[in-house]
Amino acid sequence: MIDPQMFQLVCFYAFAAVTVVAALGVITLRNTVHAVLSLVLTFFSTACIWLLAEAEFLAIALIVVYVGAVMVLFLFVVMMLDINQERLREGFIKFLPVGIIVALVMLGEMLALIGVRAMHEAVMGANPATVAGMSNTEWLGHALYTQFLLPFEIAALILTVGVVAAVVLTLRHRTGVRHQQASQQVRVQPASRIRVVKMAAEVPAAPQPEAGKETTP
Amino acid sequence: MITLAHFIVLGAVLFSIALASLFINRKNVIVLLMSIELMLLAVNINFVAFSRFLGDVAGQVFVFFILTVAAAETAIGLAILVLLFRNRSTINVAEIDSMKG
Amino acid sequence: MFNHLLSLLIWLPIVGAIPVLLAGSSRPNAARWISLLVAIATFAVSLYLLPQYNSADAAKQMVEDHLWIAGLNVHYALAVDGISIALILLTTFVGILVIVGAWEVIQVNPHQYMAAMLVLEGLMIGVFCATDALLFYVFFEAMLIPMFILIGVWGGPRRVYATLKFFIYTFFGSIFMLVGLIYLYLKAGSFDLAQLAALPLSMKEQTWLFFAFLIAFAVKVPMVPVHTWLPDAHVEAPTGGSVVLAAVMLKIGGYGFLRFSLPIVPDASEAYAWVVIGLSLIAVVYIGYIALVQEDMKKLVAYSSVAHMGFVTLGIFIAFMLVRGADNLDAAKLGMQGAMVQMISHGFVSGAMFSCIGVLYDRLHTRQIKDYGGVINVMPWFGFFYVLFAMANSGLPGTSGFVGEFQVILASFQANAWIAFFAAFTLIIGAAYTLYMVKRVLWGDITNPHVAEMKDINGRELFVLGAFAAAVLVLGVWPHPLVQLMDTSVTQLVTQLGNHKI
Amino acid sequence: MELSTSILLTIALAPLVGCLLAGFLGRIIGRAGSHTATILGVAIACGLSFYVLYQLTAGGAPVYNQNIYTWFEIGKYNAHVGFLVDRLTAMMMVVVTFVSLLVHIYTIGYMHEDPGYQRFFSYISLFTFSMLMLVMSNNFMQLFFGWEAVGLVSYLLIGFWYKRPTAIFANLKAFLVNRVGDFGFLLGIAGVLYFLGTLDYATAFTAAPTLVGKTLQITQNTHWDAATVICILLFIGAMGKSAQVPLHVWLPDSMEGPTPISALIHAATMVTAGIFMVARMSPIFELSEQALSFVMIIGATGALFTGLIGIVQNDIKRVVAYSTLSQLGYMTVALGVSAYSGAVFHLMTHAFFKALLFLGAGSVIIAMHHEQDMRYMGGLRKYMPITWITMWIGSLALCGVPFFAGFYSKDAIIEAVGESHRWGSGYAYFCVMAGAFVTALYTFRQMYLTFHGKERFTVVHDHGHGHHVEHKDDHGHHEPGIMHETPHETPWVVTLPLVLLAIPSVLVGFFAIQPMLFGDWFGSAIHINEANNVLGEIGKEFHGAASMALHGFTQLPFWLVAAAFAIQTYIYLFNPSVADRIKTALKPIYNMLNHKYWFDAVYFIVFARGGMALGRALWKGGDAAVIDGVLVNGSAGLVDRIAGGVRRLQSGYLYHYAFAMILGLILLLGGYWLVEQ
Repeated sequence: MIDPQMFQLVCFYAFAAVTVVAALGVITLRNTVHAVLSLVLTFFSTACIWLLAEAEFLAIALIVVYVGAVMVLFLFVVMMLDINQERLREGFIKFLPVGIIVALVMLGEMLALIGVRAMHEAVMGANPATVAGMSNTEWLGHALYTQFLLPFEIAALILTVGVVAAVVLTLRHRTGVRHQQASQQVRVQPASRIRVVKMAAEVPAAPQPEAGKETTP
Repeated sequence: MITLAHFIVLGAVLFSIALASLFINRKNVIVLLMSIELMLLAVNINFVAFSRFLGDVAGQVFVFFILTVAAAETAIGLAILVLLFRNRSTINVAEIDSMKG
Repeated sequence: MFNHLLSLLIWLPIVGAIPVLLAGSSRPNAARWISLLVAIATFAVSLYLLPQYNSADAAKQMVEDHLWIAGLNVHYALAVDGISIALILLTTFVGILVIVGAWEVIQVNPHQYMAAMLVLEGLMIGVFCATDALLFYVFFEAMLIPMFILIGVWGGPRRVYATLKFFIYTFFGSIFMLVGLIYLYLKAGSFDLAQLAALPLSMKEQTWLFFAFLIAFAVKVPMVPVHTWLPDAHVEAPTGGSVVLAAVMLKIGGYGFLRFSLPIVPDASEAYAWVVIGLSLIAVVYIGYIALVQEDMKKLVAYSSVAHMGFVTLGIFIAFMLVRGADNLDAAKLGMQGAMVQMISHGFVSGAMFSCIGVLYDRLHTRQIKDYGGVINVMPWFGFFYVLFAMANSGLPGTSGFVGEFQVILASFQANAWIAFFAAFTLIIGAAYTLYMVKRVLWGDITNPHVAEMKDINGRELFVLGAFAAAVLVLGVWPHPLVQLMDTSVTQLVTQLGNHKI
Repeated sequence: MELSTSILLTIALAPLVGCLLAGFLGRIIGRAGSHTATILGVAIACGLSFYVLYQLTAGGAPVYNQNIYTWFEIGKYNAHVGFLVDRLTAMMMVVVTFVSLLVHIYTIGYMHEDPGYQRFFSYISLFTFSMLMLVMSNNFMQLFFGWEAVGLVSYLLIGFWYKRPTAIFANLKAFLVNRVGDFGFLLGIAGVLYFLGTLDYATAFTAAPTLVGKTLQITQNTHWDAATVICILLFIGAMGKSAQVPLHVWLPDSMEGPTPISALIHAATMVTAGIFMVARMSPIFELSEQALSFVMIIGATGALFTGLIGIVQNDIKRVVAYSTLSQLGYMTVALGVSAYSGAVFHLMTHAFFKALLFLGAGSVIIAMHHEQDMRYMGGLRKYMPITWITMWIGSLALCGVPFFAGFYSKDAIIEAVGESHRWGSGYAYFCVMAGAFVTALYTFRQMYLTFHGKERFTVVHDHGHGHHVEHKDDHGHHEPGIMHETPHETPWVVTLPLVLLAIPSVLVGFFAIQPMLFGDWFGSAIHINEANNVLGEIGKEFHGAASMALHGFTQLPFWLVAAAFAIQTYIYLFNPSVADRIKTALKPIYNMLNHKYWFDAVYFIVFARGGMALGRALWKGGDAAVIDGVLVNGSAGLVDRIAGGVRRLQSGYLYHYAFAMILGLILLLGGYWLVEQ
């Protein structure tokens, strides 16, 4: 029999490996479309890891919201823009060592500071949601709608603002495009359509005797 | 047996990869944006892990908010990117230096 | 008695500036007349103040006190003594003359110019009335803004440099004062000047505070070596700006010494009086020589202002040597009175000199001495005033310029003959630079054909110069009333100097 | 009977009123109105001055000493405006107003062509007012007021013809040199206040004996005698105003002004203010032997050496100007030997005959159409007899020929110097004695060159009268030696003052010497220590004015004058070429005299040029380079440079900022980690 805990560990390592490789792909792939797709893979595998941590709602949300909406948006943009890939990759090799060194230093520092060794002792305990007698979604929802209601609403507002901002930013006013303006059509008055002019009847003009004088400007 | 350290290390590695990306992909705004996504993801992993191990719901709530804000940010970021491309016909960061002092 | 007289005096011109602004550039004459009325009304109020003031009483009078910022125990506290009253009268007097002086001269946005002048006037009066250190500081700093605008908008070609220099210079100085005030507040828990004066301070504290105050007020006075903003500011400022700057604003530096350095840090002031006295003497001699070679009339008068203000600081700080060194209270009073009279007199004389230069500038649009010559041939009446003010500037007896210098020199001889020796140099050098300018501008034959076309002063200019001339002569022939007005206040101040704080 | 305050006020203010009327309303009241107003004012002052003198002398009025109003009062220090009128003052008032009145009248003739007619009257009336304030003052402050005010008027009058570059140079110079004197004077006043605690004459003089033994600390170990310091400082003021060496340089140049003021201000009255002041301060000066020695030596030097310059001058007014310098030297010597009344006596006689000489010179100048160079004169005697005779009277008085006024005063001074035992009196005696000879030399030279000998001008009766009119305003710009019409005697307004001045020039010495010098006429006004009383010594041998004059014929000074007369008569009447031969033979000395001992040149280079150079150096070096360059703009520049450096960090590239953030993060974490360790 496979020890369930062992199985979890194997799964974790597998997903983690995929996550890391996919992340590396994100930053190294030459074609941006491939990079985006690689990012999608990263998100997928991360979602799986979250499932291992029994955060089901977030895992699903990550896939639905992120992969389903945000990443598609990325793809749209990448495909829409005609980007010179080569120019963008200038300095890739040149800065690779720096990038690696900085990344490693950062990694070392972070791990050292967090004190990873001590955390080896922290074993995953019982799922707090289960302990509370709820599903993960319920547990989270409970917190969101009670304790974190105001931030939640603000988050909604932020999203709305984000949407509006995105629209406004990309909105293009084209000149010379004719639109039908219904309200104006409705409010139209006869006077603005036709003007009746009164004028004297035309008489043949007498020849101008002094016309020659006005030639000089 | 999965320990907290596993998650933390994974988060740290992801974060470092994203960090490295800032250097090697310094001219490609799209990849930079994706790197930021990666960083946020790394942070989120930590949040989820801590939430799980500490039994505190706040961590997951935070992830929720981060996802929200990140989504909004991406939307706006991409909008700016489109605008930028439309005006300058490039997204090369090396050519965008109007903040130069 | 109506006990908000001082508030009225401060806020009348400031509030009066609003209708002037509202008159707008489309109705410049309305703006001019309104501002003139406001200025006259302010002067009238200040004259009304005079009989209300009991010059026999040493205490501060017409006290107004309201809590302003409760958290910091800042009060909107106003009061006057003889010294303040004299300076307020000077301010309101000059206030009318600058408005009249700018009448047709300022053609671009006259309403804004007049409004700035009125606001400036109100703020300066505020400085002289405030008895709360923070309120003083607020007025002291706020004053810079209208001046900044006056020079920056209606100034000469290098006005941007001049305004920046002026602003940063003076601001630099007052920051130190603010730090000092904050320290004092933390010690005393109040910004009330009387309480600060009574606060015991160690010598070390006093020394730091003394230099903080010194920097603030030395820049304002200005003393050597922080005087270089003045010539630039004057050269670029419009005539009215120069007049107010020289006539009133510089006095605030001297006034600050009287209100802050002397009562709050007397022991440090005594210990470092030699610094101030030395700088004052340098101002008299060194600046005198510099003034001698100026090619620009305004610069010349600006430098001469520095030299004359040297007498103010000398008169104030010589008092320490006399009270504590020689135990001669009366001589200290003589010096202090000399400093005060010199302040008032310099207000008239420098204001008049700058007005005269303005008259010339309006006609020829140059301030270079070499462009003039033989002006007396075409402008005899102007010549009369110019010579009169030049003589006052070089300290001729019978004009106000003499009185203060005379008293200060007499007092400094009581302290040390050498101080008097160097101070008296002004007699030679002051006459040299002033009359050398008069020689080149006024006398001689006309060499510049444009000078030949200049018209003599008109009625408006006659009024301005005549008013200044009257003030200069009256003060010169009969300084007694002014001296008496300030007598008890000066006596009290001098007596206070004797009290050690450590 | 007491002197009335209102009379004294009227004396002082009447000329001021005249001045204001002529000055401000000159256009309205016109020329005649202006001169009437001012002359009336001065005439009132003059008449009342005589009345005051009469009251003090014969009427038995006590000395008047009252304050009119308080100028300032600070604790124990106070200054008032007030009058002290004793006989000394009254005498000065009479001299001032009398000469002033005559000059006013004379001016009608002298200035009648000048466009600045009203202005001129206004100025000289203002001068009279200032001078009266000076002499009538009862305190040091008001003395200083008058002192400076006469300086102002002198400044205005020297520069009266403001179009002339030389005139406006001279007036600036005069004012500044005077200011150098005033510098000392003011310090002297400050010293009086310091040591005596008052500015009031009477109080100060009463307290003066307390000065003995007091010292003024100069440096750590140097202490100077208080009385000496005060006296020398005060005397420096007198040196400026009374044109004593080395502050004499302004006086000859002041001849750029119109002649009436040369007579009034720069000969008869203002320049004697210093003499008057020292005489007035006699209670203080008597306390210091050193100061008096100083006074005496300065005066003696001036008496001889400035006289020598007069011998080589060609400008008729300059000769008189140098003679004034020399005579002022005599007065100063007299002060220096404590013969104060001798000095004042000479001051009075000198005022009359020197005014006469100047006005006479002016009369000649009018006749010569503003030609002042004596080389183009000669033989004027037959054209202008009144001027000629009166000038001779003045000259004889100046030379000190017995029976003339100058004789009594000058001889008294010479004898007093001979009598004195003060340090340096031998030198002074030599100077005054030689000075008498020199005086005669230049005086007779001037008279011969002007009135006698051949005419050295030619009269050209061209018909270009219009041309002449054109030049009216440009005084003194003729072709030398060419006259357009025959010189003739000047009008009565000019000659009347000459005659009126000639009378006292002859008589005043004879009648006044007894009371003024040897009687106790001045009373308490002049104070002399018994030990110094040289005049008292001489007085013992005095047996009346007539016998003194007769005795004078046997004395050395007279024979010196006679010798000079003989020499000049020979040279200028019989053998004019001798003068040139002497000039060539004594080339170096002639050069030295012609350049006035190079005082002007040295002063100009050292003080004027030097002052300007110093000013420029301080301005460019101190203000512009150090304060503005290094401190003000330097600190601004430093901020600018730092900001410029930091600015380069702001590349505008996103990844640079990101890199900076990461670097910062790494450093922070690293630092934190290190701390943790």
